[in-house]
Amino acid sequence: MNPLLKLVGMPEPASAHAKGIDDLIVYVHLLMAVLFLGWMLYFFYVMFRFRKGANPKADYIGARSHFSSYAEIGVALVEAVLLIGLAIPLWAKAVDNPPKPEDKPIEMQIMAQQFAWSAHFAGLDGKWGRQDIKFANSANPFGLDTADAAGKDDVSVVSEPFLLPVNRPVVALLSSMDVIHCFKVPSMRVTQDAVPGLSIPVTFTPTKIGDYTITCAQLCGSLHSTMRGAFKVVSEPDYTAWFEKKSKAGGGGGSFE
Amino acid sequence: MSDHSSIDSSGHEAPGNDSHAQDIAGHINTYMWIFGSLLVGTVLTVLMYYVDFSSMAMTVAVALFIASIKAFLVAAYFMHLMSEKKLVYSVLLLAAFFFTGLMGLTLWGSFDLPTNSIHKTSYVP
Amino acid sequence: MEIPYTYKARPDTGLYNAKVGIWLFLASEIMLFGALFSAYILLRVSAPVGFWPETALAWPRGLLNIPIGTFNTAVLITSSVTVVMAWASLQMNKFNHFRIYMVITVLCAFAFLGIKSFEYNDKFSHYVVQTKSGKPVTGHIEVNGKHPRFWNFSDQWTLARLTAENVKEISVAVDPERDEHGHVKSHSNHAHENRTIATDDIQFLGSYTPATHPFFAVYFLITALHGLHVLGGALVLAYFAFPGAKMWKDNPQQFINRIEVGGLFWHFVDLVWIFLFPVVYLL
Amino acid sequence: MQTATQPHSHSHDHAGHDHAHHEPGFFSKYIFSTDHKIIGIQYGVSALIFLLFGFLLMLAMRYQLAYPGQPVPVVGSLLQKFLGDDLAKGGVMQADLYNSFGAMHGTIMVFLAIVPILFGAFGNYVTPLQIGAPDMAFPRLNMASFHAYFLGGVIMFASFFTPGGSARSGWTSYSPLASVTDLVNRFDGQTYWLIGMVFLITSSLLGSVNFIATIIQLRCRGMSWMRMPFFVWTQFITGFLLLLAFPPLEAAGIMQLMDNLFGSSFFLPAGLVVNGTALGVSGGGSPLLWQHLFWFLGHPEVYVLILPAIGIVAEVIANNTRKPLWGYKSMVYATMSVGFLSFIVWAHHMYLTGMGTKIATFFQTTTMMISIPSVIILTALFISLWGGSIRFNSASLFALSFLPMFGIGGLTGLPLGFNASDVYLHDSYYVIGHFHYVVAPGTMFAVFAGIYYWFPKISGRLMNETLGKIHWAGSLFFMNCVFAPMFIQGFKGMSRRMYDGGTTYFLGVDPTALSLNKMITMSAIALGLFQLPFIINFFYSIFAGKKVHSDNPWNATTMEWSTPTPPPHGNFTSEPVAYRGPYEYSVPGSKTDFTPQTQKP
Ligand code: HEA
Ligand code: HEA
Ligand code: CUA
Ligand SMILES: [Cu+2]
Repeated sequence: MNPLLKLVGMPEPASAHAKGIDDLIVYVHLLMAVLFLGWMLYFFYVMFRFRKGANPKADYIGARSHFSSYAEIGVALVEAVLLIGLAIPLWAKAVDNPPKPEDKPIEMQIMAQQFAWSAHFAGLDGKWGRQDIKFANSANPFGLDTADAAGKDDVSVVSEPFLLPVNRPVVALLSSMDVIHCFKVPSMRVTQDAVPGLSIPVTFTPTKIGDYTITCAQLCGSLHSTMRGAFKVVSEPDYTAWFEKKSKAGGGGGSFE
Repeated sequence: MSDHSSIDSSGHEAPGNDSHAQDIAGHINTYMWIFGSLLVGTVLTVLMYYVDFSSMAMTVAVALFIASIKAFLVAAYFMHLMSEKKLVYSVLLLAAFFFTGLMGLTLWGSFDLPTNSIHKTSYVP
Repeated sequence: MEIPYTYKARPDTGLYNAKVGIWLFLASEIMLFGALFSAYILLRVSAPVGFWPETALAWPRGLLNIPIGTFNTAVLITSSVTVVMAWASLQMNKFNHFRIYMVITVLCAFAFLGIKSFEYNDKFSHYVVQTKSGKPVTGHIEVNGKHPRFWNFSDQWTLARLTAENVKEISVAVDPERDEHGHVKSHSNHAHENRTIATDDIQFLGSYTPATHPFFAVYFLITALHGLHVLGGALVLAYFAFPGAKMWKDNPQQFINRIEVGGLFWHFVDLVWIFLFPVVYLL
Repeated sequence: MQTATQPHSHSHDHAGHDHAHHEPGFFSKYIFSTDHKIIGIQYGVSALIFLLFGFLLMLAMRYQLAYPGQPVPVVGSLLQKFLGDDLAKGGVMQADLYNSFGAMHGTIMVFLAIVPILFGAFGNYVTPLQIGAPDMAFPRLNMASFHAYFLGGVIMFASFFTPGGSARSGWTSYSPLASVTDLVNRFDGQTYWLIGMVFLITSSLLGSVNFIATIIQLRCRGMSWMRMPFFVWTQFITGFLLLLAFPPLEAAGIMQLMDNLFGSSFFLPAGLVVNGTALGVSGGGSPLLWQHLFWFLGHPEVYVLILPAIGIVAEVIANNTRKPLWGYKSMVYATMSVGFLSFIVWAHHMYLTGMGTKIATFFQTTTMMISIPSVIILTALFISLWGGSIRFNSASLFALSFLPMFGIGGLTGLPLGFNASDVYLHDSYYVIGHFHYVVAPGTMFAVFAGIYYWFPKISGRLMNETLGKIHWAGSLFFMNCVFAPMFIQGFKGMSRRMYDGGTTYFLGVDPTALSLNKMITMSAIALGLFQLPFIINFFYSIFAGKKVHSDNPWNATTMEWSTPTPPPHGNFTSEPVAYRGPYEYSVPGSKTDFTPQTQKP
């Protein structure tokens, strides 16, 4: 991790795309620092040199150089480079490049509600159970239809930590039951609003085994500040074991822990 | 010009003189033509409703086209935009531009979502 | 010092103050109605395909009364002509003509509002009834032998209220069936057939009010806001026609300006309607 | 009808004479006044009170952030008494109260304090004087604008005492949250908020029509566009921002009001399940539509907050460097570009609501584009210092400190403007830090500079310099202590609008972030204490400040200083004429180091 970011206390990155984001943050801040320090040096120098005591008579014309125009063009150029070189490609990769099937992505749904996060996997058969609004309630946020056979082995994890395998892409379809929430995992460098009426995928590849906290970063009501979720990133075998156990136990279709 | 003198007697400059009045009379002719065209436009708009255009987009286009012509007539002649000052144009252009931006970008933003996003009317998938 | 250019044009801009003011105001009105139109279009295009009420949130078509809407359009256009004629009459120094045209304008405005409230009334006493056993139908309903009326908000019926007040059945004067363009189907029954529906058989009951469908919400919002503009404009024009006309004696140029400014507002209200009519009634 | 044609008939004495004979009553003088100067003062006084109020709300919140779950000192029991147990049990701020104070802090600061000071107060008082106009173009509209503002303020204030408390969905008031907070009592704080906003918007619309018309029409003879003081330019552009950006929010506000009162679904999609039960609305609306309409105003609004502030700073700097602004024309064009571009960047507040690459690219490109003219403006101000003869009085100190503070705030906008870095920083305290640097040490410093600078014109007395400098030093130091640590908190991953100050998240992650909360709160209290010298100075100087001996105590060039002090009704005693540009300081060959615009060549 970049030492500058460590200095300001950013959490260790734990996902594959984090480096790109961190780099962009660092470069932008370097640009800002150069501008700021440059201007400040100039600023104090000027205030000292041209104070009334030292320079009782002002000069009508003032500065004659064209340095400022070059500086402005410079700023524009650097911004353009950052924009075209980093920001746009990073974004395109994040939102328009779903992982390929050969990378064996984990597909899941994440549902936000006041004030909890829940997760839903398709189960061992790889098929989602039928879902409909009319079945949805706080205990069944995904609106699973108990009558549907495909849903029998679905894994729904409501308001408790779920597991993800390390180094495999995760595609989480994010939605909300009530108001807008925001799925934010600082260590993974992911943030995405969960908007009711929309289902938006977020993609990330966890690279570090450990425990992670989901915070809700969008004001969503009284208990917004306590709306936490959690997941563990574990090794592939640990994940498979957990997943199979859950799926066989018939987590979906209405019986929830 | 019967009440012309009464205005004059109150000590003020009368707003109209004869050549001016002639101008206005010319205008009135135009107003009547516009009035007629607007009514025709309205009838056309309604008839369009009963014509079966193959696509929705076509219907919208035709409807808005007729409406724009009518709007142009009102603005240009009744509101005298034809002979209005540059300043007024710039204000209106700004408003028109920002209105287009508001509508266009909002629509664009509402439908250009990350790949695989879904507008839900029921729960997914 | 006094404020200059209150009625004389400033040489370099060629405009007097109030004219600058009204055009600025109209620019902001463009943004106001523009935002509402944008909302309308967005809701419209994101509505699911299908026919309302068969498909719950599909955009309803053909619900509004087109002949009445057309007539109202003509009324408003007429008022737009008369207001410009009023202004022209002043220019030609024909005060009496001015007053007649102004009166016609104001009458048109109130005619427009009257017709509009007639339409509103029709909508508020219109219901959609989704039965458990068949297709949803729309029409005027009769509960306990009475037609609910819009001016009485407590006279709105919902399924919950039917059950709570133990109403066993309602009767519906069913509207003719429509195709996907909103046109009445040729084979459909034009004479409003009366049907009795048991409360037990009702799955959903909703009046044509903002809560029932976004279409009604947008429709009522935009037309009501437009109606308020009509009302405001009419009151101001009426003021100019009578008490405000005193100014004609003291400062005719300023009076003409006022009429011009009032007229500009009035034309704008007309302009909004020119777009509203096809968008709301015909799309 | 021989009014403006004989300007010399009103002499100074004549105006005073007039005044003495028909002294208007209290009501027509102070409540129903149509004089732009009185209206400006009305705006100023009300807005300063709201500023203080907004700050007090924030102090209570800051206390909660630093010491979660402890009763608010001093006012705790009052809060419990007035707001009830639900909101302030035992004097402890409850989550709902935190959210409601937060929303109202934002709303009050933006719409009731800063904009009214910049646009309503300074704009009203100074603009007509600087362009040589006798008053605003539509004095009665001006009065109506103030009344609408005042009513809006009263409604906002009253909302605190509705059952359930005031609006608590943030100043952004996102749907569906705003529509589902109180499902039983539809006439809740949110409804008050919306009605209040409709009044405030109306006020701004009336105001902006008036300002623009005034600047277009009432410039005195010789006051060509490029001779207008820069402050007037910023007011002019600000007027356009308000005029064209506010109506969509008005429309949106009415739609949300309908959602709240009539159960419509403009912003509510189908299938909402709130508290485990299906919400009985038709659905079919779009939550993002609200955000588009809100930010369509929201972004131009932030330039409404900064442009007039830059205008004030430019006036004060030109005066205190005793030389013309460097690159006046480029500043004017840059301001126009900022104003124009500010209408097409709004969705940078919405990067994380789900955006495809194309639209995201569009908005981040425009966002980067808008930073360029900002850099040009700031650079021009910096370079204006070169070759000056800089004086350091209170006004000038505040104006000078504005520059780096706005610099920090503006620069920290850049990482937010790139959507990829915004992924990490969005809705964190980094954002809070970013915009407070622009609005608090930025805009507020400009406000203070303006007050110290124009005070003598308004009251005929100077403010005390010593108190002013104490005020400046304390404010500058503690402003930075309050807002700089927020960047660190943001980097550490702390989200905004956290009632527990981030405790739930940070206890497991990085507890040091929490200790910063305490430091920030202490600094905020100190910042508040350092406003006391200002408040004392303000009231003391009104009654007992040093009297000015000339109408132009700062030896300034712009026209407001060529009027009597304070300016009489109608402002100028003879028809003013502008003979030159606004900042003719230290003209080579001139006897004095300033050449007023009105001085005959
Ligand atoms: C006056 C107010 C103001 C101003 C001027 C700005 C200016 C800018 N803002 Fe800011 N912004 C806000 C007020 C303001 N903002 C508010 C209130 C919010 C939060 C709203 C909410 O969510 O509640 C916000 C949020 C916000 C976001 C959303 C963040 C998020 O929610 O994730 C973004 C993203 O792009 C952004 C970007 C910018 C940019 C690029 C500028 C640019 O215009 C900045 C341009 C300026 C510069 C680039 C500085 C130039 C100076 C120099 C180069 C010289 C340097 C000199 C020295 C340092 C001495 N702002
Ligand atoms: C113009 C806008 C403005 C201004 C000036 C301020 C000023 C301040 N703000 Fe605020 N703030 C916002 C706009 C503003 N804020 C907004 C929009 C939000 C987001 C809200 C939301 O989440 O929805 C926010 C949120 C916000 C938060 C985050 C809350 C959260 O997310 O949980 C915090 C936290 O510390 C904060 C602190 C402060 C502080 C300490 C000041 C200080 O700088 C205040 C300094 C003021 C004074 C010291 C008062 C001085 C008084 C006088 C000079 C009066 C003199 C009187 C007379 C002469 C009669 N603000
Ligand atoms: Cu969920 Cu905040
Ligand atoms: Cu912005």
